[in-house]
Amino acid sequence: MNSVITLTLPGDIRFSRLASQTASNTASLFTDTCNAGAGNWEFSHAFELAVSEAFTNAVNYGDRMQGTRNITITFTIEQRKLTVAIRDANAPFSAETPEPDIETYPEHGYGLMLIRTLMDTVTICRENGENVITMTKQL
Amino acid sequence: MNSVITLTLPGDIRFSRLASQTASNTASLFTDTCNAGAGNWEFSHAFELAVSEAFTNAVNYGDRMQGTRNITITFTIEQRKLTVAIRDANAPFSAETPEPDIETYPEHGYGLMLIRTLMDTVTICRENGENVITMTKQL
Amino acid sequence: MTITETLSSGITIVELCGTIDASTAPELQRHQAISDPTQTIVIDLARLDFLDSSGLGAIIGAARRKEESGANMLLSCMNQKVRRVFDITGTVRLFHIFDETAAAIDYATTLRKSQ
Amino acid sequence: MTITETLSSGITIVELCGTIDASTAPELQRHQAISDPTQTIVIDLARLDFLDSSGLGAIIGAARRKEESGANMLLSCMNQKVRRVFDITGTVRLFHIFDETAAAIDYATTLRKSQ
Ligand SMILES: Nc1ncnc2c1ncn2[C@@H]1O[C@H](COP(=O)(O)OP(=O)(O)O)[C@@H](O)[C@H]1O
Ligand SMILES: Nc1ncnc2c1ncn2[C@@H]1O[C@H](COP(=O)(O)OP(=O)(O)O)[C@@H](O)[C@H]1O
Repeated sequence: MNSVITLTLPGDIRFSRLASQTASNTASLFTDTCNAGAGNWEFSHAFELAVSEAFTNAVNYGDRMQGTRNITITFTIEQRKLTVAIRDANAPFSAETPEPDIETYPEHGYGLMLIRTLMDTVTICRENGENVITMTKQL
Repeated sequence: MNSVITLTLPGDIRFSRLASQTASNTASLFTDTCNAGAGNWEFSHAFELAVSEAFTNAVNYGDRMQGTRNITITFTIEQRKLTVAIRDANAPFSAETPEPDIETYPEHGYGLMLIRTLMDTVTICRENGENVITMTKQL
Repeated sequence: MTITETLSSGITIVELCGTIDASTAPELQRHQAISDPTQTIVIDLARLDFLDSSGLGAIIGAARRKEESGANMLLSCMNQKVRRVFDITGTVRLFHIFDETAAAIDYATTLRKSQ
Repeated sequence: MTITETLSSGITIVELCGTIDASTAPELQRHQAISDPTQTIVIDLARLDFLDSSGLGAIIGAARRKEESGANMLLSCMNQKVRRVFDITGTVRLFHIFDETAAAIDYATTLRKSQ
């Protein structure tokens, strides 16, 4: 049976680390349960980093005029697969962002690039007036 | 303005450490924000331990026949006060439990004793058919 | 939680690492050297990050059964967080607690000789 | 995050400890030795537990401004988690990265002499 864990945080950047720590802890719990030996740090760190990026985007591209809206992070533990979905009430956005040109020392634009590299699947969709970025990784 | 953080976990003892880690991380975030210097480990550890105890009770005294019900942990951050409330769908219980007699090497009965010592206020009440244990601690 | 066993001067040292709470206490209770009531052991807690009352209960139960059969469980190297659980519950007085594992081993050796 | 500054052979070493993400990157950007475009520094990452792209962006921005005014930012002692962020983004090739802080200091001293 799948287990679902939900963390709801204020849309405030102060909570970014709580989001990424919880992602890391959930992933570690998942790999422990699966008895996956060494190399676990890579799996946990993938979730730690991907959730840090997605949460930061959810906060940064939110409409500050609207006050702080909540951001919801949902983890779903299946047999050999961990899924995380991050929901925000921001304006819709396109995932077709160009990769940064490294030679110009760009300071931004690495978030989705990291997420796509770290995760097995990444989907961005619109659900009930919210952006939902769903990421999965198989053990 | 108060910040509210909610963590919903399956009522399964496998998730006890995720509950207590999140409590510890939330308390650390709170003390960092308040710029409280040394001695912070005691504040964070109080929440880590109290939430571990309350979550474990919520799971252990749940009706396993009913399948796994969710346990909800809500943190509320105020100016100088952190509150955590843990909700379960268990049968009502009385908080008037006797303290264990140490000389007999008892293996149980330390949970509420620890919670009461660590926290400033502890209230146990019944709300919408759920047990709610609410604990607060001032910085 | 991980449990590591080593032998020093004929005394078994059980090192507990990580977390002991309700999710891991059963594993502790199943560990041979911990559950054997006749075996005196030193539990090295230096790398134990977190203990709650379920973990404490498991340790106390094993200690009681050892005491009842004339064996001992000695504790060493508690960090502040772990110590606090023993202090608040008053169970600190049920144990011989050592700052250094070496001192606990010495004490265990003396106990064995006097038996 | 905590930032500690030390001086060794006339080179400023900035040690970053903890987490650099969007909640702490602004603090990094405000740090004097990091933001001063004319100062060559070594950043010791041994105790940095976690870096994300907001932290990476802050480091890259400061490095670019140093490069533009002829100064340098050298990086040392990255752990595997931190290194992975530089690797995946390809930004690893924008930096001189050293396994040991001492080697980074030597290199910084050589750079200064050759200027
Ligand atoms: N949750 C979100 N809400 C709105 N826009 C987003 C969101 N996530 C990403 N975006 C858009 O996608 C772009 C690329 O994001 P990212 O790769 O993380 O780089 P960066 O945020 O550094 O620009 C952002 O600049 C933003 O326009
Ligand atoms: N969430 C809960 N749901 C139902 N009963 C509870 C709950 N929390 C505590 N109790 C009751 O209170 C008693 C004392 O709890 P505690 O001090 O934690 O000791 P222990 O759980 O080790 O017996 C428990 O034995 C149980 O009967």
